[in-house]
Amino acid sequence: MSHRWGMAVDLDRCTGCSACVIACQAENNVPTVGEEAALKGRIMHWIRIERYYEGEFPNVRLRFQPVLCQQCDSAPCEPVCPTYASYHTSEGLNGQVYNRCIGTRYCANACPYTVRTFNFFNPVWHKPLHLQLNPDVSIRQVGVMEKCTFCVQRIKASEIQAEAEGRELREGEPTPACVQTCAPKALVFGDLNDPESEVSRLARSRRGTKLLNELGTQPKITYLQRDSWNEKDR
Amino acid sequence: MPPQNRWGMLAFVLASLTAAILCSCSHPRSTHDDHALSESEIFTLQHPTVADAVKEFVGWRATPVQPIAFPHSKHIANGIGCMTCHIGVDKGPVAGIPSAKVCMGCHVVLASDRPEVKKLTAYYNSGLDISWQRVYGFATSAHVKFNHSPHIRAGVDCSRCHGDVAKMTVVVRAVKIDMGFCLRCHRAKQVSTDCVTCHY
Amino acid sequence: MKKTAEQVQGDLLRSVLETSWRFPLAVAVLGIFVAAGFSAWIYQVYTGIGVAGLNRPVFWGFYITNFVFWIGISHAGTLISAILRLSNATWRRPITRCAEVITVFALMIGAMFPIIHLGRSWLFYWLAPYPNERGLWPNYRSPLVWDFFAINTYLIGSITFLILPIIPDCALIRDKSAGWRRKVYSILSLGWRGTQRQWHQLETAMGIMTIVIIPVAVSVHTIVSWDFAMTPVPMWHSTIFAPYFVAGAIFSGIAALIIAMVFLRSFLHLEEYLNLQCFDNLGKLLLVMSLLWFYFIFAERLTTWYGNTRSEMDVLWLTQRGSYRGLFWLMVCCNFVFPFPLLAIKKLRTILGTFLASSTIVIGMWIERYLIIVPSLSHKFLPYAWGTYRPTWVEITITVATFCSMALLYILFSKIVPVVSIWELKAGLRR
Amino acid sequence: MKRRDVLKLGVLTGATATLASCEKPAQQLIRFVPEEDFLPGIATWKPSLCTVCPAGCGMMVRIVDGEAEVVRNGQLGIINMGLAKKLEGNPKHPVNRGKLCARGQAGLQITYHPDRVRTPLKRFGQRGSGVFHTIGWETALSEIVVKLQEIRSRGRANSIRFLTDRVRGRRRELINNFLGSIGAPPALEFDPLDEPVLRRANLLDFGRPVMPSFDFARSNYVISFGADFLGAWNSPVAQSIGYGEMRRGRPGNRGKFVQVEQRMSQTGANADEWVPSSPGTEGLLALGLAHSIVKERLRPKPHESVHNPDWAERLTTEIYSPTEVEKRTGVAASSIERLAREMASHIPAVALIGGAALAHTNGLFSALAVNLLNRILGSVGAPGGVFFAPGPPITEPTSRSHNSDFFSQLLSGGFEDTEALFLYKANPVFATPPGFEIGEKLTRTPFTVSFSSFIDETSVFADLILPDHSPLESWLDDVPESGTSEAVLTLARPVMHPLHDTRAMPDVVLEIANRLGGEVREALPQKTFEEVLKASYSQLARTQTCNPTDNFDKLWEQLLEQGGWWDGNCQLRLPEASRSQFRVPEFIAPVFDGSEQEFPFYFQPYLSGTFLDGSLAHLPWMQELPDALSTVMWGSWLEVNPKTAERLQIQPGDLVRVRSRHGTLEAPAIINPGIAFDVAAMPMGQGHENFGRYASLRGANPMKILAPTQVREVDALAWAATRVNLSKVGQKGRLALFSGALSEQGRDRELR
Repeated sequence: MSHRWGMAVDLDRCTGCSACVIACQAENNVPTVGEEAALKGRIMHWIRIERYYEGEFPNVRLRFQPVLCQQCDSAPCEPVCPTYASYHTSEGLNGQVYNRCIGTRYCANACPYTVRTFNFFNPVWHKPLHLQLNPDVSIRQVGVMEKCTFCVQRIKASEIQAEAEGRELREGEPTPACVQTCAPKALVFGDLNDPESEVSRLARSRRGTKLLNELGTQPKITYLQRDSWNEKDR
Repeated sequence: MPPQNRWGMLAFVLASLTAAILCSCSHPRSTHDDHALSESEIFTLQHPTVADAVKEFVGWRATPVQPIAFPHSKHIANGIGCMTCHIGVDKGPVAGIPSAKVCMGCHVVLASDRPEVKKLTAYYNSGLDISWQRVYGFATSAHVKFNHSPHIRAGVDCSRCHGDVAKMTVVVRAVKIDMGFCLRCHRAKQVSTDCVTCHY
Repeated sequence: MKKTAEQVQGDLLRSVLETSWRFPLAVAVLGIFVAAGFSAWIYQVYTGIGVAGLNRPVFWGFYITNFVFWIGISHAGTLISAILRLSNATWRRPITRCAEVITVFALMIGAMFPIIHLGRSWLFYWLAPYPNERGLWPNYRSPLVWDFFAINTYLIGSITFLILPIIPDCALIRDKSAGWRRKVYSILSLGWRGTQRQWHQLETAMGIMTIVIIPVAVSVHTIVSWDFAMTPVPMWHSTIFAPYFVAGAIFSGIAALIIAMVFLRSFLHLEEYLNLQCFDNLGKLLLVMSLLWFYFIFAERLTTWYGNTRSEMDVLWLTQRGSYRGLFWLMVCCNFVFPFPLLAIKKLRTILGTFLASSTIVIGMWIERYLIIVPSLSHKFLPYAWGTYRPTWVEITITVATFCSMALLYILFSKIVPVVSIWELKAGLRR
Repeated sequence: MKRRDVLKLGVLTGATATLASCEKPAQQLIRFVPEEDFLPGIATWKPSLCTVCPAGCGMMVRIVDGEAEVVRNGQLGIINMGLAKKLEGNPKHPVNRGKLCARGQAGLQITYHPDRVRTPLKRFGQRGSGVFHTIGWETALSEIVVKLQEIRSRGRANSIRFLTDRVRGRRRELINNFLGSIGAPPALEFDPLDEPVLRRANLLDFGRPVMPSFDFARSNYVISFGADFLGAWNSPVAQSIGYGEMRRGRPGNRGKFVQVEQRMSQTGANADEWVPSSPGTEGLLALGLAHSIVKERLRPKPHESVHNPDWAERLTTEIYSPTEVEKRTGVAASSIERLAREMASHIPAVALIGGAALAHTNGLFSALAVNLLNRILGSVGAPGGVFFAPGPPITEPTSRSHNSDFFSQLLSGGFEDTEALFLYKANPVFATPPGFEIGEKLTRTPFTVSFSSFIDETSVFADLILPDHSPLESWLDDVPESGTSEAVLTLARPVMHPLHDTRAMPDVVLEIANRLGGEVREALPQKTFEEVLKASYSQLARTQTCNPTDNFDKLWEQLLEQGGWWDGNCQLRLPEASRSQFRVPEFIAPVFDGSEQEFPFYFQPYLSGTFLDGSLAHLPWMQELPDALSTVMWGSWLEVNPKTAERLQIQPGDLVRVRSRHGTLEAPAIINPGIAFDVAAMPMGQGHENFGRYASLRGANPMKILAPTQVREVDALAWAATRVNLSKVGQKGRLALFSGALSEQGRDRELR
């Protein structure tokens, strides 16, 4: 049966620890750009933890909100690409084909979540830092757009594994790097086509919302809103 | 210094300036705060020279010259299968290139008097490995991930992509492997031609 | 007193047949600027698009601004001259050609910018459909691909539109000159003999082109506007954009034409031909467009403000009273407040008056394009990801260079072909 | 000009490896025969353990073969070797159960850091000038041996000192055995991440100088006094796992979490209720809560649980009544009573304290007060409460000495007579106030040997640097102190071959012992650390408590396979909380350095979530990771309340001069709505003088303006007890912000 990969982000569990950011950076060969580029706003992280303050001292509240590619079903980034570099894969992901990308950056404009990052220069690693690069993920060149892929290399790897063992994929495989490392289990990944999977269950939660739902992009990521504590909870 | 301070620059000053930079741009630009780093100290995908960039653009690749004239034909004729030396090819993405250790497994006794084998022994005794040159493989700009094992499980014969190695002494690039080549087969066998199958 | 056909001929051919010291000087100076821009671009290709000020979230900046601006300018000629031809306005005769020239060159320059702006410029040809065994084609759903076709059609169209009426004049020069020049122009004149049949063919051809070119011209800037309107970006995603852009294009086009005419008449001594009447009429046209432009921006802003969607209001206020307010109000002054009296009051609608008005309008329209692109991108939906944009010397150099290249091309053209259509003027005299 | 020095230094350290490679591009380099067998391109996962913080998490390391430029017997060449590609948590490990924090994962870059010391170095020129030249291991070792023999011959062996950061398990045992055998005092420990005050309190209260563990997963109510337990405090991964369960693990039962602090930490940001109390009054607030619980009889027989008569009679006195407490803490009496009622009615409820709350002069009182609150809530050793991780069933490594000893030495001037000093990882020059003058002490030390892998502020003073293997290249073992209810021994073999010409510290110590001969060699007969580990782990097989086995080699392989030893059934019960009698200190208002008039702001440095105490500032991943709250990258900053900023006319990004009685520093300002009006906060970890290319001369170091104040009755630095004043410098600072807006309405525009 075909898969439809999705994710659930439980904002009540997320502590803003940023472990997912580094996990992603390590897994996907996301380069560090240095202070100069950081000042220009050119850092490359595929997932970011948005933080919003609410209220004034002493009644301050703060919200963390991990934002990564929402893998929309009706993605604004896809139709605008003149070369099909960003396109809809057979498993419903928003694919990004680096070698087909000519760098119009149109997709990044169209993306309302601003989750696409662009290689303004060729990435650089001071040797021997390059030895940490993951051989399963290509290193992107200058002028190429990139973004979260739901760790498609892991998806492919486990599909090949399953094919070799002549079986279907099990629940819990594959797991993107960010989900794998999330200590409070704020991130949950799985197959939305399987109604029994945990992610499908969470996607049906009463706390479930979509980011910028009003735009009708139909994201495959569900955000479970934070609850407030009340006496009754026992 | 913030860019707007440069706004005043007259265009022809810039012309000479840019020209100067062009000439001096011999090593890739570091996106990190600038340390004087020589090429050997940083890893980047930028082509060392413009010429290299052009070569890759038009898809021209030099024919490799091997340190030892390894005769595939002879070994295959002696009934040694590909996977004896190229281990891992049926289990993982890459076909291993055997180290001198593996070669010496046989050649410590076999044909140890042949000149090429003498070379091999010399390497091994000095604790060195043979730096074989790549014959196949993709340009980095192809951003493609090829995995051997599913193809072998699908019963694709090695020669389909690597030519009839049994007839080659020193292996040459017999098949031009480009995306068209891959797709013809994928279409014929009706397997996935989704971009993300290979490009990620 | 009215000039004879011979005198007219002499005046208009002078620029082609005689060369003053001003010509090489101008070419040299402009050439240097263009060279600077070109080397800046080479530097960008070599080092990476990062040498521009672009960043996340502002992925489009000066380059696309220039693209829209120049495509806009290109509406000066073809459209205007086509409309005037259709309406058989006699005063159009001296100005049609210099207008059409602007179109062709502005288009060429404008079409360069999407390529300059690419992260990997060397792969621009992937926009074009060509058969390949990978079975890959451009994505026809992408407005950028529509652009590719629209602009090319328009370019071919306007070149034909420009060339056709040039043929008789080339023939004329051929007959008037000797030596190498005669050879060259006998080729350029495509064997024009001035037979009745040829004149008839020319007239019909022009007739057809005049009609064909108008919808093409309109479509081009409509599609350019769709580059923005098709994406869900605050203040971009609006149905008003297509007519708004077309109007703006004609607006800036006429302004550019007036500026060009002023220079021509002074440098090439065409005072009698590009006379006050032309400027006065164009001035009236410009006035209409200025009012139209103001109407559009008012409509756009009012609708947004009334609709009061958060994301759009962020951008609205950012431009009107936020960090872009300076530019915004300058634009309003340049496009409306300042030119309006100059063009509305008969006394002020002199050559100088229209010239001043046009200059501010050209500046104002450039700013308008900048303000359409940058603020919206810097303030998209998620405030956490907001950013700013500041151009670098590379972008600025290239921008300056394109203005110079426009002038350069124009000068060179006026050296090869009389910028005022001689035979059409003669035809006018004959009446 | 300073930066140039650093560069020079960088070049020198990298000398052997890079200089050779400068001439010839990679493909022309010679190739070495691989040292290991592997299936090419196929990833394997090997267990290891994380050493970047005291939590002691277990890791799985992803190994894939690759081509590395390495130095083998003096030659530079290429070798095909297994390379660590990614660090993840060890799913079986009881502490972190497959999870790993950002810092732990970034630890990968320590191994591959371009500025790692790649070969032994000898000081060259001025001490502390940071100029070294490379020498061979042989010369280095013999030099040390000669020096040690000379010192011992003069009978001054007791003046040999060994300074480490937190090092546990067999490595500490080995070091101390070595020191013992040569007649030197046991190793001193300096670890800025440690909480000596809390240890002292737990020693008094429970008879164990140990960091506590928490069973959040089953608590209904958590109140934390300044402890950043979801960020960088104690065992963050274990605590985060528990927190997630506390929130959403039990359908229909969402626990409440209250945070008490003056500056909203990453942990505080997640609180349901955020209570700012005035600095140094956390203990008072805890007692206020205890008082109401006892007074209003909210818990059955609360007096039973109060073991200490001092407490018993004092609790009921009026000075701890909510109204009184309100006066000092600034927390409304009504909300104190409400909180007391809530937590008493939502048992299991647990209280914890850490961070700045303990770093005031009255820190010990606060710690004891929170312990008392826990007793009254009945959460000591109970499900959903606080408990102590059981020790492993093999001989505890010789009892740890903690920061305290180091500080007492510093304070008593005992450090002066040092003849030879060994440094392992500890970086006190960076992480202590200038008042301690450690730099000067090091310059005066006749002979200093450092095992550091990087040239940092402390090892720059060394005469010899003998670079240690990176953790991934070494044999390691560790005894997690908290975060687990099981007895745990983490054990790891090297997951990859060394890249550079380095040697593992324990092996070097053994080598030295061997060369010293005599009783030293007898004390440490083993040749390698692996043998040492095997020897002491052999006890496991014999331990009676948990399934003993006669086949140790089999067990050993299992341990290495699994990444250590732990056993759920083999829980060592927590000894019944000892009713130790000690004089409970009265509440005394915290003392701050500097007058309120001249220095109107409380200065609160805090452990950075990315750099910790600064020991991770050299990792590019960490430098570029936006701080969770300020979202700053590649720099440091000062946090002030919007109102305060308005009053001082400070715009975001303005450079601000921070002056205390002990120094000044400059940092760009960040507007933080979650900070008290009279508090100025700053992250630790930046402002390194020497720490590789990414960290050096970047940002400012708050420790450098702190007063060398001591916590009462504990030998520990009260690092939150300094007052400062703020003034505008009149220019913008460099501030790479990631966030574009403070609030979701986006009204407060930020710098970007």
